[in-house]
Amino acid sequence: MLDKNGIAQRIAKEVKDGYYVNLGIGIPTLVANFVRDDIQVEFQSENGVLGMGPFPFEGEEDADLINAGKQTITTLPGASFFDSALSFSMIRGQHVDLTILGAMEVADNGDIANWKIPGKMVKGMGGAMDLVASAENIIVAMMHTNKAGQSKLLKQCTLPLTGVGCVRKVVTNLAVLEVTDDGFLLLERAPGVSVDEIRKATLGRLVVPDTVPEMQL
Amino acid sequence: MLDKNGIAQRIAKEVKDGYYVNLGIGIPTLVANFVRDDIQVEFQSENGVLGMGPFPFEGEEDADLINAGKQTITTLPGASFFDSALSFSMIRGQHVDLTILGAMEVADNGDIANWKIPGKMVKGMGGAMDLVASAENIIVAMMHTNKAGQSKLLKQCTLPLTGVGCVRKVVTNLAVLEVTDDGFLLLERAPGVSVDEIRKATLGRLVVPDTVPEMQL
Amino acid sequence: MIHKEVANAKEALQGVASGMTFMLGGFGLCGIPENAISELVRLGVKDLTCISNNAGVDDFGLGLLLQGRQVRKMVSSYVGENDEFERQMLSGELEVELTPQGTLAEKCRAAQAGIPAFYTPAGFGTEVAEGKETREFNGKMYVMEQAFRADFSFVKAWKGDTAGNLIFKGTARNFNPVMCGAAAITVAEVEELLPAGSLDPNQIHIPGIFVQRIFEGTGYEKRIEQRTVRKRPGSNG
Amino acid sequence: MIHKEVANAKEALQGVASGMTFMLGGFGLCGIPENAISELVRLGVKDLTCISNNAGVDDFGLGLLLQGRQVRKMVSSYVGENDEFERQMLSGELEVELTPQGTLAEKCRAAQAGIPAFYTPAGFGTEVAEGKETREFNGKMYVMEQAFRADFSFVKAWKGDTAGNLIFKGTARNFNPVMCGAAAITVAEVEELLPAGSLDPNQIHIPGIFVQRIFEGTGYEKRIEQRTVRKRPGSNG
Repeated sequence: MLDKNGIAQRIAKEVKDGYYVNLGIGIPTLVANFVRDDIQVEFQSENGVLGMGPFPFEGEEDADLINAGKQTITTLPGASFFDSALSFSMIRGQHVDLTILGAMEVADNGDIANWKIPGKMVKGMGGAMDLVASAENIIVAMMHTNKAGQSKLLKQCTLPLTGVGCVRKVVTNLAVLEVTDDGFLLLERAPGVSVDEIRKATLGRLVVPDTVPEMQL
Repeated sequence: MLDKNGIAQRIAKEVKDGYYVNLGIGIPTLVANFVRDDIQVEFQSENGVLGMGPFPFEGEEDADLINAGKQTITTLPGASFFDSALSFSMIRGQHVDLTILGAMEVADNGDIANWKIPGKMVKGMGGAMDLVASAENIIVAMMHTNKAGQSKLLKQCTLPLTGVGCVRKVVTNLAVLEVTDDGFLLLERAPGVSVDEIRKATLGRLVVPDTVPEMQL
Repeated sequence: MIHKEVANAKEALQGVASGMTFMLGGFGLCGIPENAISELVRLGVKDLTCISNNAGVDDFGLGLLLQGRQVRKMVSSYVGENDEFERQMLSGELEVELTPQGTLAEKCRAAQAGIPAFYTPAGFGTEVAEGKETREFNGKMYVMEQAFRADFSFVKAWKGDTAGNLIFKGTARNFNPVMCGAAAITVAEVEELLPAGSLDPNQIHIPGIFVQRIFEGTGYEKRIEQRTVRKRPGSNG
Repeated sequence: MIHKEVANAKEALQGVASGMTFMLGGFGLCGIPENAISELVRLGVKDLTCISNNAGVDDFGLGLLLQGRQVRKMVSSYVGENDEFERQMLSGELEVELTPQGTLAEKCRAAQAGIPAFYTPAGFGTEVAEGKETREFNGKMYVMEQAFRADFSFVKAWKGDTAGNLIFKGTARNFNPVMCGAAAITVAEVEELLPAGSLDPNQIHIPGIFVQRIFEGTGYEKRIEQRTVRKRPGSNG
């Protein structure tokens, strides 16, 4: 079974040479730490920066330089700043190659819910609805089950949707799954996790091939 | 009766302090020469410059600095350059206060035709359709009649339209006219021109007040 | 050159009244019009509709207007980090219209550009699309969204000139440029106001035609919400 | 940093084929992609659809493609100053779709921005609106226009870096920025190509994400169409 860093590490393998990548808050942010340094990748943050670098050294924080999580950041050579309209031109216009974000629920048809729990305080969708509606390549990073132990991979989302039929891949603490017409196709098991455990933790349709390799991290 | 410079001079009086102005090709271009220098005005050219100045001194022409008529220009302090989308944001978004352009025909309901003569080579509308459809304050600068002596102020345009119901004022070699619900309201006569001459040269509905003052240039 | 300079926030906010709709630039606390917000607090105008990506924190940014119960409605994409906001929203005092961030930006840009409506894929199939027209283009579904209409835009830039031209810095740019010219009156506050002609015409982010009033702000706090740092290599700890 | 530099126009135009749709930046002869046009002439690709505000003059710019009868259709706002163009158009060899200039720019920008369609007042009540949907918003009539789709965009910038970031100069900016990222592949040629990190991130007009290939052009002619000057005060004549 993976921890959050393990999920991030596995997802980092999906980041290919030449990709522009948008990372959501939470586990997705950790992905940047695991991307191979022999490939060329640029990170976009929807508040208006391309070419994000690591956090600044202490004392070098700049209030005018943050990411979408409102964290202070730095930029790398080749970076650029732009306004919110051009930022979402990048996203809506499918110029960003890969979007990695968290979710509360994913349905086996690719629907995603990650912004609202009825009855609880709703903070808003931020850029998530634009991201999921636009990106051609969306990977969800999340725990396979919620804190109550209930599956987050469902036949149908129970929470208000963020986007419909848009998720392509899900990487959880238990498995890597691809969204297909027949439901979640089980591609890989986390180290030490059995197909049966995954089956039990998945409420949506699950397609299990004859052999399901263990993840290589 | 006015010549082209006279028309430009009369129109220059319509340019008020604080106006952003877009000048079309031909007579409108001449207007810049007559604007009072004690008021603040900026000229916009739709190819992407605000704050146009006079033509450059010989030898100082810059191929990267032209107006919409493809003429070499200069800029004044406070000028800015921008792309074609932002340029038409200024126009379509009604940030330009006054548009002055030429016409082949104007109808007494404010319709304008100035881009196409069927059977002749059609060069295109350029930015004229955006300008007339968007501007709240459009003044047409033209001769009252065409080369064949026929009125260009009509009940209805005979040529393909550039815009509908958009012209507010017309300044010709003979008169200043305002477009009203009742047709062309005769505001001023050119020096030495009688109401009768204007009546004869106008095919559209003409409203003649009791007194029609002579233009003050 | 058309002169846009006014003396201060007080002069810049002439005409502001209760019941109006405002756009306010900024993302989180980054690039917010601090001086305009302070003046709105001082004026005590009420019943406001505020279009702003976020709603500030309890004791800074738009949170200051919320504390004085000056806001009737917020149009935002994300409104966390604010207890007073949550209290007013849950009690029904405050109306909240949540809009996807890209749609929010584009609705401002549409107002600036004289585009009354456009289609976006964001929110299709979700409650954001409820009551809105949807439509297929090239096999994909889209939602029709309309341009915002507002009385004032309050934006913050880094440098400006007396002709109203603006240059932004870093990610403090965010929503500020798209709100310029998107309301009837745009008020820009800048950290440094220069004479017209001081800025390179190639490098102006927003031409002065989109700005009605400009002033040099004072006392910028520029608060950081999430101070994240790394250790210097070789440093202690 | 994602490396976008290619050696020259030949390499930059890999994949270009007859029957394709291209966007070409420039207004008149100002800011046109001279190197890309020369390479298109050399390649001899035919049956092209060219989206470009103008069509060059007889012996320069897009006029060179027209001379070789490489163009099947032009989408432009203004096509004067070109005898060969006129001949081909009147003889029916060349199809011409005239589009208002602001609509042309916005249709490019819509493609760049993933907006499939938008409404504009331009052309309402004229033949430009024929066959198009029209609609009222807030008491005014608008025409629905759709985003362009193109295979390649060819743009020209002043400075660029190896990450594909672009800076334009003067009015040579025009349509170039809005065509970046508006086609499947965007090819940028620049007068000066610099290492990534050389340009101020605040001052980049088009981020490299919108550009797939970039190269330093050669032999720019930058022809002036209408050389208009004034006499120096005190000079002879």
